Amino acid sequence: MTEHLPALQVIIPLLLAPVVFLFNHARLAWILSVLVSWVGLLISLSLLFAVNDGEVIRYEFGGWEAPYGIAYKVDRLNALVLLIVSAMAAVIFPFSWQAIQKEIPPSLHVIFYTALLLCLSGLLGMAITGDAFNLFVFIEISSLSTYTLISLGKDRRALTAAFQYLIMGTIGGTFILIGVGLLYILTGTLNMADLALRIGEYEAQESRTLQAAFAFLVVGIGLKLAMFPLHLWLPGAYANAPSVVSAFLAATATKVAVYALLRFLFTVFGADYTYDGMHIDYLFIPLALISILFASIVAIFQRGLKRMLAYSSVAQIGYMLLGIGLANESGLTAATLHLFNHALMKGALFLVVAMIFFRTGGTSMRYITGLGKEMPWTMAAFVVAGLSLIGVPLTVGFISKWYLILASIERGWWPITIVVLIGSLIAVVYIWRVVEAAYFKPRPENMPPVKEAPAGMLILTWILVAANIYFGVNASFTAGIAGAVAAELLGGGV
Amino acid sequence: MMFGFSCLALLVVMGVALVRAFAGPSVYDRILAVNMFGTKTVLFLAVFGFFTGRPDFLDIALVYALINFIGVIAVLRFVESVTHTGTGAD
Amino acid sequence: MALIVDALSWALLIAGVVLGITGAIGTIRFPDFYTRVHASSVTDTLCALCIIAGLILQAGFTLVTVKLVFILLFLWYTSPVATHALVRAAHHMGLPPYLSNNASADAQKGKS
Amino acid sequence: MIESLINIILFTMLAATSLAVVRLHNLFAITMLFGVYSLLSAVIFVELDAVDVAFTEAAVGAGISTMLILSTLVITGHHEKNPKHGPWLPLVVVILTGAVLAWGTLDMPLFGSLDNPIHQHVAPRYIQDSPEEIGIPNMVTSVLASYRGYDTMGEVVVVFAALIGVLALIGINEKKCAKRQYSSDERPPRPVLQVMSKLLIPYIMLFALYVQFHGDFGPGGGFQAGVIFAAAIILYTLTFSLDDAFDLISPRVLRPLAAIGVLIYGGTGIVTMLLGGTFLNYSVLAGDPKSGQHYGILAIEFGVGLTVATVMMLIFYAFVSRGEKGKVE
Amino acid sequence: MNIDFVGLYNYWVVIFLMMVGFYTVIAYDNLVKKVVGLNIFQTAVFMMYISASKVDGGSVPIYSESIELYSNPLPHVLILTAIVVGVAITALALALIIRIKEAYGTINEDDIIRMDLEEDARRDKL
Repeated sequence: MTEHLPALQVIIPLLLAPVVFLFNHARLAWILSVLVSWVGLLISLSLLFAVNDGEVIRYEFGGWEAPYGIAYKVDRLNALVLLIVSAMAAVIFPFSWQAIQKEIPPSLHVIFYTALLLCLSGLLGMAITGDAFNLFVFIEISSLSTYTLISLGKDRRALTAAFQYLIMGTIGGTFILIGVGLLYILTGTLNMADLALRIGEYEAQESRTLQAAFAFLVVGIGLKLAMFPLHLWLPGAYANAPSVVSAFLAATATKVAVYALLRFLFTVFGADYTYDGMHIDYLFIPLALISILFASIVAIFQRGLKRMLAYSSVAQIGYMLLGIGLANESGLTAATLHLFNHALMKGALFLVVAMIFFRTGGTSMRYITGLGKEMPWTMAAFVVAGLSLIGVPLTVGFISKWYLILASIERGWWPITIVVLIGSLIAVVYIWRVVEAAYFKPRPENMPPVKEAPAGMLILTWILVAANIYFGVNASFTAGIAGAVAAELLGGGV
Repeated sequence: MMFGFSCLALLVVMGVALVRAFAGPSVYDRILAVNMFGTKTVLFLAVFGFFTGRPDFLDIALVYALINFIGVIAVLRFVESVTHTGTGAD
Repeated sequence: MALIVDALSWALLIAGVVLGITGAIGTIRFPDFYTRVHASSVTDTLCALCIIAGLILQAGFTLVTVKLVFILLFLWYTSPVATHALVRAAHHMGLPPYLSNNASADAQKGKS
Repeated sequence: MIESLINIILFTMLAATSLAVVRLHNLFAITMLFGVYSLLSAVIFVELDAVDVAFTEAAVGAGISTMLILSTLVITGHHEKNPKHGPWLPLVVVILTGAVLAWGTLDMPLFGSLDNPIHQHVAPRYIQDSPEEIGIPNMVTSVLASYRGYDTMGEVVVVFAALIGVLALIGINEKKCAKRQYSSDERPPRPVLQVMSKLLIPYIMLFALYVQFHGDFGPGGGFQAGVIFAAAIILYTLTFSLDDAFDLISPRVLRPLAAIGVLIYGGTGIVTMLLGGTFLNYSVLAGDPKSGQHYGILAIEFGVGLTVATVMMLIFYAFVSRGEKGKVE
Repeated sequence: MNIDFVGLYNYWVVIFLMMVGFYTVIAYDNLVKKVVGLNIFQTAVFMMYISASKVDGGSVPIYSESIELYSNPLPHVLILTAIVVGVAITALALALIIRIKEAYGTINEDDIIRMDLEEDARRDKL
């Protein structure tokens, strides 16, 4: 059965979704989802260990060899992203049961889990596939279920946020379709490895069609990953979705989109064309710097905790783009590493938000005031994860920023270092606002008393918080993989 | 050759129907034009199959006829129900 | 023989197309909805008959002929019903017919 | 020559229709013209040899999408306000996008030439070998169901995901009306329509079955058959009433069937896995790979047809019941 | 008239349709009209794929003994999938619009944004 692992990784959640829908029993749906997420984690771990020495696992669907059929190809980058998604699912799915009790009407619980499983399989499918059109199909599976999940939010704004995301996401998806179509028209193939081989000739003659394809793919994926001027859907979507959904999406969805970008830029087009032919660095670095500064400043002025974290996500995506834009091995290492690290910290922070919502019924500053005494463990988790977001040493946030600073010095553009530091300082400001409210202000009198969050939820959140520290202290495993991935991407290895 | 010219002539009819559909003025005029457009499309497809020399795909023309019919009925039903609820047509 | 069949089917096709164009001109030129219905629907049936008969002559006795007959039957079955439902709805909703020059002016004012 | 002329006329009509859609303000008229737009693009697909695509576009774009937009308009009203803000920013964005595309087409391989890479790589294998390897004449079905069967499974899951979304958002109100609508006073009965649709519907269903099983030899297949089958029920709902349709096929029956369709598709893949092939490798289903392919395609097409038919019906039910009966309680 | 002109004409109309659809999506406030625009946009992309699949003198890719040259079947398969994705998105978008209408009483984007801002202002006063 081991040779089927790549297929099973996606197919198990994909087929469990209709099963859950068929049984139509909420508790059972939750139990099955949790089991599937743990099985998924095991599969992705074994895949990662199998490819860690640079080997590549292939899987051909329908038994048709690669350019004729659809093939999966797992290398280190795939395996890392698969691990991020399935690890987050393995933590958030168990967490979800209690969290949705207060946010989603009971009649929709089964549908919630069906959509969640579809979303998970869509993201996994995006992360593993080696076929450009198959990527589009899985983007749409994950997007459709994401729109559904966001619209389940309590406030009516969840509906408009979902609609806005639907429009922008569909435009993004269609742009990707145009890009893939142009590539296909040029080369006659859809398999990414085959594309990479056959594209070289057009790169040499500076084909304008290829340039257009490149532009459409970058903008299309940029919409999906909330690249700075295209990020407008993200704050509304994250702020109004049910808390668990925000946590899951913030930790996984944009990461997978960044992965898709890396895959197209480096595997399909190749590092030489991306940097020397299309000068993507001159686009990404300014955008990244603006988004780091702008989104961080906007985050300070947000009333709600979720909205603040959403804007911080836009800024964090800026760090990843900056890593890609710096065009050297340390930069790409930083970007890849930050995929993993950002998932850890944002996952933890949004889970804390979910617990606050579970106990207090709101997440704006009013509800947080004075919570430090009432929910000590919850707020402690927030502080630690917040420190990681800022980039304090001994947390994962520090590791990614360290590589980013190394990269900008290597490139010789040291002023970028200052922007990164300023970004961290602004992060201190918005995290401090929450800490100040929670610890240094008394609980308002008109607020009902609250209890500490349930132990189960706390334990799961603290697993993520602990991971923030563990991988911050002992970064050799993650940095090792990220470094190898970066070398592979720059080397043009397929 | 004669199939080609029949195709072109039917295209002209379709175009004229399209003009009526753009112009209106009442919603019923549009429905009429759309219906006419649909039936002429069915005929066009039938002739076009012979024009290209592969007339075995007339199933498509049948589907068009079906969809066109259901479409007209649906539009009428919904015009009716909207007018009944007092929002008023066109 | 083949020549006669060809000529006949050509004649039928031309007749069908001419009827179609007549109907099209009617839908453009006629003054109000009910007269336009007349123009488009009356020619519809015969136009379809001529064209499909012309095609059947070309196809001979094959599966294609069966399908063509089905298409014709379907069109004949649905087209009048659709027209009927359309006119009925229009009449029911109070779309005024074109009566005389003065009345039509009023009717046009009332609608559009 | 005539072919080029037909091509140009059709494309021009399409462009004109799209402009009319944008410029009109009555949403009913827009929806009807959108139906025309879909029908026209389907004609263009036929003209460009894509009969399967034309089949689908006609059934889905002109049929289902238009129907859904109409039933939305019943709830939301159909007059559009004039936009207040200036059109300049959107115009700039759009022109920029168009310019990039136009730039891209300048180096595009020319239309229709057999020397294009698109016709030289990968596709020749499908054209030359698929009648041998899969054993069915319709190459589109071969590629759809076997070579790229995994994509098609994704497509079925997308349909299923849409159902999940619609059920989560608006649900299906199964409450019966006290009085059947067509018998009430202010809504006159529709005798002509009802009699003719009663006669017609069995034949439409028969046609759906034909499309389902003839998909190996001609245009068609599970997806198109599913939509046509759903169209029969939609016709019934339109000429009779929603309650009658619920009596005919209840949403309670349809809901599990939608999931079962997906599972049939996935289950076929699992079976091939257990028999020692990779996922969806139908060749292992029988001793002879060719008949194995045949069984596999039959099974998955059935799954596709089942899911699509039930999902389309359920989505239609959801929209119409929301309009006629209000919120789910 | 040569075939090159026809080929470019196809692509130009496709680009035009894309621009029309895209413009409708981003410039109009009515949500239903946005969805219609989205469909126009997507259909234009389908047209691009199918135009590319056509071979001059080729025929429908259904095997027949008398025919040598076929058009490319692969884009047809891709677009079948894309059409299905399109209708799925349309259905979901329309369901969202119905809910928005029920929650806000309007489907005009401007009005919705205004109502949200007013609500924010009210909450600030609290």
